[in-house]
Amino acid sequence: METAADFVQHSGGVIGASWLTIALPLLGAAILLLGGRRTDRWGHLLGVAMSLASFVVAVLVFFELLGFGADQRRRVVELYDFLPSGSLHVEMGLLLDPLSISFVLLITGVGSLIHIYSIGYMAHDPGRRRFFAYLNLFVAAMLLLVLADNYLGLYIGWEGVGLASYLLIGFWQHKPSAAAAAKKAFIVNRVGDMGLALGIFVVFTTFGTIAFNQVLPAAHGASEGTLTLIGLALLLGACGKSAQLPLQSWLLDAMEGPTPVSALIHAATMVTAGVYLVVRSGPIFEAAPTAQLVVTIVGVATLLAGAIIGTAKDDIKKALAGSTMSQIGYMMLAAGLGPVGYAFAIAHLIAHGFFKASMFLGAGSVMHAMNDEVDMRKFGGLASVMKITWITFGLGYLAIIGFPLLSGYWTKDGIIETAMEHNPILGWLAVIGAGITGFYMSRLFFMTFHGRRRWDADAHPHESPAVMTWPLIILSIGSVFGGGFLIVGNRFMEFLAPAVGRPEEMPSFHPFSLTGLVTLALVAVGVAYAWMRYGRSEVPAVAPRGSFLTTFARRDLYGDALNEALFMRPGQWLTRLAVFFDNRGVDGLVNGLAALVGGTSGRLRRIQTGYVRSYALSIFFGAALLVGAWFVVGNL
Amino acid sequence: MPWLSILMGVPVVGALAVAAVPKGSDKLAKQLTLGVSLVVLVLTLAMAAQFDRSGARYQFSEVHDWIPSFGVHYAVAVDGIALVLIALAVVLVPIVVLASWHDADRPEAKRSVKTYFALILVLEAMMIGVFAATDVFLFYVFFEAMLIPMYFMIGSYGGAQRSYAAVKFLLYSLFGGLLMLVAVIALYAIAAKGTFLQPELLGAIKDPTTQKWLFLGFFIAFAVKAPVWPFHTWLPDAAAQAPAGAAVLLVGVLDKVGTYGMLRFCLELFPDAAKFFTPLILTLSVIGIVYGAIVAIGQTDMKRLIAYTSISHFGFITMGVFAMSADAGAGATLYMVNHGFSTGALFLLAGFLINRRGSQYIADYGGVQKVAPVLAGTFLVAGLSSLSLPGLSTFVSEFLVLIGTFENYVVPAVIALSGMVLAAVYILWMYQRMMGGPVQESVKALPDLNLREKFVVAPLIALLVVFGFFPKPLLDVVNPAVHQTLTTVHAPQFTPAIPVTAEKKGAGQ
Amino acid sequence: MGETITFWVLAVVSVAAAFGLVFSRKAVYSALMLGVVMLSLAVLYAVQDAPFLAVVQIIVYTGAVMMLFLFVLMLVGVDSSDSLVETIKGQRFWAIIAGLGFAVLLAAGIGNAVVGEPAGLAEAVKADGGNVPALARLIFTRYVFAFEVTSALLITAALGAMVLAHRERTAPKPTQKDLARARFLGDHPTPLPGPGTYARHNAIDMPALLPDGSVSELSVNRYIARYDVERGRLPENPRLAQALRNVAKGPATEQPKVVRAVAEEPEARVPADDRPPVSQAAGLPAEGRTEGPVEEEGK
Amino acid sequence: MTTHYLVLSALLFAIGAVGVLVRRNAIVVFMCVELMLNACNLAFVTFARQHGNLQGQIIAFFVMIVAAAEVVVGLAIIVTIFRTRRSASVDDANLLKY
Repeated sequence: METAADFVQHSGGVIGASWLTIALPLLGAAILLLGGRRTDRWGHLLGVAMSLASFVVAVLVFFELLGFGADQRRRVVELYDFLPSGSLHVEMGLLLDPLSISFVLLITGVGSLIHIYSIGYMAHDPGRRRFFAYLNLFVAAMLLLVLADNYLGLYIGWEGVGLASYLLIGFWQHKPSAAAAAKKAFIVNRVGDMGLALGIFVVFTTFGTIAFNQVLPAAHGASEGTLTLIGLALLLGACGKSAQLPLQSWLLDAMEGPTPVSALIHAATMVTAGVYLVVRSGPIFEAAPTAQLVVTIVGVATLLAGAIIGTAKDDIKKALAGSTMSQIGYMMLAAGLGPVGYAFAIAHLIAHGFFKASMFLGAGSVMHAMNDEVDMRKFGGLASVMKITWITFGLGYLAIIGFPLLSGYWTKDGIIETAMEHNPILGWLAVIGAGITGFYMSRLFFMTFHGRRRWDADAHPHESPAVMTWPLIILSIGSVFGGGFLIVGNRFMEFLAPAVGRPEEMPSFHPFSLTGLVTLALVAVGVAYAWMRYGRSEVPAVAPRGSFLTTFARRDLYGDALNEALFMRPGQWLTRLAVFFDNRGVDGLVNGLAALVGGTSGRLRRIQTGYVRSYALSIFFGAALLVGAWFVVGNL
Repeated sequence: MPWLSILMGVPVVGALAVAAVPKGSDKLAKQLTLGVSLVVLVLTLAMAAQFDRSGARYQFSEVHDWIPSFGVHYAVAVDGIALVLIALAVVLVPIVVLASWHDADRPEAKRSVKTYFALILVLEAMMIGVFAATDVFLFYVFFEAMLIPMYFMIGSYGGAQRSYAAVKFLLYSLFGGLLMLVAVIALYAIAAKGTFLQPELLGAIKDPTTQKWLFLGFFIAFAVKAPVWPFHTWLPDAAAQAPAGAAVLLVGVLDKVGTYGMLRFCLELFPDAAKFFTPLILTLSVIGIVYGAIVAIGQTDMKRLIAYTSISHFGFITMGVFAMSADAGAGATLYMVNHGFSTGALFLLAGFLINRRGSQYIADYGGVQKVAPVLAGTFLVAGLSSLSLPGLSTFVSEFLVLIGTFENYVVPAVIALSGMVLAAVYILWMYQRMMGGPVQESVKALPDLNLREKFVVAPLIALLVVFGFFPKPLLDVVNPAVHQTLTTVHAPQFTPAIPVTAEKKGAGQ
Repeated sequence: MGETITFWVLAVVSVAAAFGLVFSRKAVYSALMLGVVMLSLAVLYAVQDAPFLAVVQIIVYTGAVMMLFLFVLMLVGVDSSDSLVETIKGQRFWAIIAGLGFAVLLAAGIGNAVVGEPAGLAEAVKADGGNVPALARLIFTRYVFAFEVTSALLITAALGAMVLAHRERTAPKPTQKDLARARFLGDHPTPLPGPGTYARHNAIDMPALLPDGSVSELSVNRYIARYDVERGRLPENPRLAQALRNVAKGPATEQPKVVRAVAEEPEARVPADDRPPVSQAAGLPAEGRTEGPVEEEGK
Repeated sequence: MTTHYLVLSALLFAIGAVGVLVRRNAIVVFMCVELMLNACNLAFVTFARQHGNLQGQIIAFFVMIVAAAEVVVGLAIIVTIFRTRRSASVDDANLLKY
């Protein structure tokens, strides 16, 4: 078992300067936000430069880390004394280990590509500078999330990315739908954050510290009940950020943001933070099997729910969002399986980062070409006019459905097989999910790029500029080879082991296992069915009403309706009641008291008749009483 | 050097000077006020720089007899808690002065401009005095005297319903103040020490029943001031009717006297009673947190909304004060300061909006972000600080309060956590309605912040951000004082269930 | 013995007079009753070794103060008698109860107190050789400050009385020209007709006959007419008697407008809003009195 | 004997007080007040003799002076009121109410 001694204090070298990865994009964001319109002309370039610089630092750190022996790869960089309070003493520091550096590379790498892509995508938007500022802010917050060496730092990054996500979803504030979606995303995330905060509280009261390198080695010492509580609380946080059931509803609305945002935040990086949290807190979950079980259940439920939603959406971005939910469900499932699944979870996460970013950017490219149209029923036959987009999107598509030897094949099948060994029910559900994935991704692909052209009259699709296509190409290379590179020969597992623990036996990959074959067959069936319905035959321009199931999927499994019925309506009612109670009840009581006093004195003042003789009478009576009293008292 | 007397004297002299400015030269009065308040700020910083964090608890102490026959002293001194609160007050005053530059001189109002600014300075002196007083009687005098300038600031410079609000504010406060006066006198009489000096009265009341009654006398006064649910209904009225600057001082500083008093007097003078009443007060706090937030969601008037958010935040502060743990105590003190900055910024920005548009109703705005991005952006930052976004200083304090409460009282802390979500709802919904969406016709010509207003908001936001990432300077000052307080109360030391070996991080090297 | 007789006589007289003071309908009677009480008390002072006070009582009280009362009574009008009907509910009942209670309590208390024989003032005044010098010594030595203060009080009172009784002139004093103009603008440029010449009883209470043979009601003073009506001393001629009755009944009949315009109270010209609101209601009967005749003229 | 004087004084005082309460004519009310003052003076004089001390007479003397001043001012007020209201009833001067 790991101990605190495994963590190495580090100060010098590139690792010592790893804080630059966070500071540079933060600086960029600050300059762009405070600089105002003066920075409009070169703002986007600064944003890209900061992101790239961060990436360069990350790569250098990565190589320096590789230079150490496997056991020496957990480096803690102390930054400063953050929160010295009575019993809570938080020192802010960065934890660099294989797990965090994987994330850092993904975030800065994919992030930089998306920055570059955005130069083209946002070229004509008056708020481009602001957009890059927010993107830089996001990168900084996300890096803090994965690099922090304690739960509080993680929490700061966690809410920081939430803020960036809020700002970017609502980037086009003038659209009421965007403003509402941004608010919804933030609030739903806050529900999750509440769980995360609660988890941190329990961690602190249990261990007296919230630093990873002190809590995690000691985790096994706590009672299982406490650990389960921590696990479930952290899971609630993870569900919020990663759009897992039951906090999934914000992700689909979040597609109101500009497409690069959907690619970076709502596909490749931020939404995977939940997986990072579960993997990072591995020792806690490993000692709490109940919490682990719940994680896997949530994962499977979400992967199916996301897939089902994906089948019915005509909005290309929402369909992709459904698939994101689903893929993160796979990662959650893997993360809930313990050390044996962690590597697959992270590998799938990285692979997904590539191919989903590639597809989202591809979708953005399509929208760019089609006057920001998102309805796939108005696409079709784009393959011929947008060759690069078609090919890169196609590669991403093949990767996600698990086409043999592409990224998704390695990572997803790894998850399915591990789950199958762990719990056949979960495994088979995951297989079914893979089959549905095959169907809905094919549907999306065929509806967009193949079949008859169903464009609007004024649509003149064209290939996007190079600044947009190059990132697509690079990302698609990643989506083709990334998975294989990581999984073949257990390369990634060995790399991650020092950070997340080594499973008892390294999983060996069987290319032609029964599960794999069944999965492939199911995917093939899904693809074929999609080809029949959407590739070969006519796609109606207006969505048919469809069965109950279709409606069910189209309405996001009634998630919004449920939220509305369970929380929003009663909430509104409660609010009105509380306002009424405050005005009439509490304040009414006070004002009533005042009115009572006022009324009483209003009556009492009638005694003041204005007749001097009445007053004289009362004076005289008083005098007589006094005399009487004097006698009584005097005689006593 | 009698630092504290100088700190109080400068604004008083300044107020007299401002009042003596000839009629018609309002600008001179304003500049003079700003100058005086900046001098006070500089003096305070100079004093704070000499504060010895590891020294005696009370520093810069001055004790003079005032009414010797009753043992009343002019006694002032500061510990860490008082110091940061005085700093809060003197930082806010120049900002408020700058923000209220044109608030008092609307021509139709026909009110004396210089009087308004003189009142601000008088109030500043009293705010310093109330935090610095170590004599219970002197504290009471400042506590009540503070009402007078604020009464006039609301009553003659406020909105349409100003006299209702001012009278309500005054009556509520007087009600609490009188109970406190009774308790102060009873404390003097029962303790029979012949002095009102707070340090000498510590532990003077032994009898538990007496402690409870006296505690209640003090607590209700502070609860009205703070305000704790259900004594809160004066605040929305007062804050909504007061001019924005006065509202900042009212909610930002004056109300802190309530929570400060709980920490300094209720807890230290009556430790046993405080422990006895803790469950009740925590319940009230939690109700305040949730209730204030829910009612805030339902408001249509932004100043009232901000006032209700403050009720929610004060719930956190009282919870922190009575959670009896070092973290929660430090958090509560920090919360008082940060809330001053955060709500101050919100109120001032709301004031700017109201000055521009002439309405405080949320429904009268829409799409402001498009026409006045800087205004909207700063409003968002202030709002985010109100919902305790990490990276802004309010988060640090809220986190400390919650985690500190969680150490001793799990259930209240968990319920209070829901305040986080509700805070997001009320702030972001307000932001969405006012700043998002299509631009409303009436705000199309809304000007963005001018230079003066940027100077008003910038320091507040800078403070929020700096202390959000680097709260250590404040915490270092506050921690010893909180520790002392808890020692007086005999609060138990927190011990984790499974203490991790106290090795430093990375001990393996 | 002599003192006892004096006391009992004067006690009965003064209590009876006091009751008379309270219960007589006419204020003048009350004033006279008060004079009786004061005189009795003056005698009682004298009996009790206070000759100086007795004299002061007679000179200051009975002489000056009582005269002042009577003077004011004359000013206000002696001819009306007060109604003794109580208007405030329960006032009289409770007043009597309280008075009785007070008297009984006080008397009982004093009656129960054990008092020895009076010490007498002979000792006290012996050194100065008499009551007056002894009082003088005290007043001008020990109580000189109080005495001086009373002088200030008296001056203030005198000033106050003057200020209060002073009538502010709100309009410029009418000049000869104004008077003449007012007179010739009015109904009666000429002097009012004198009383009748065929006097049998009293010349000034006989209405005059105008050259056309009609009776002039303007020729008789109202107070005199009323006096005649009340005493039944009306002339036998029914026309003249009717005229006198009219004069007595109608207030200030036919005072020519010219004359009234000059002689009318200045407050009649005070703008209405300067007066307290309710005084308008209180002033209503007075206005009715002055306006009445104008209406009659119209008829 | 002293007791008799005091009882007489008390009686006169009570009668005066009742008069103040039941009469409406301001001048009569004033007279009743004077009666009460005189009753007090009688008591002072009686006590002066009882104790053999001139100070009782002194105060009675001052009471007379003050009473004279009071009458002067009071009557002036009555005259003023009468002039504007044509009434000397204390009940008519009842504006200062509620």
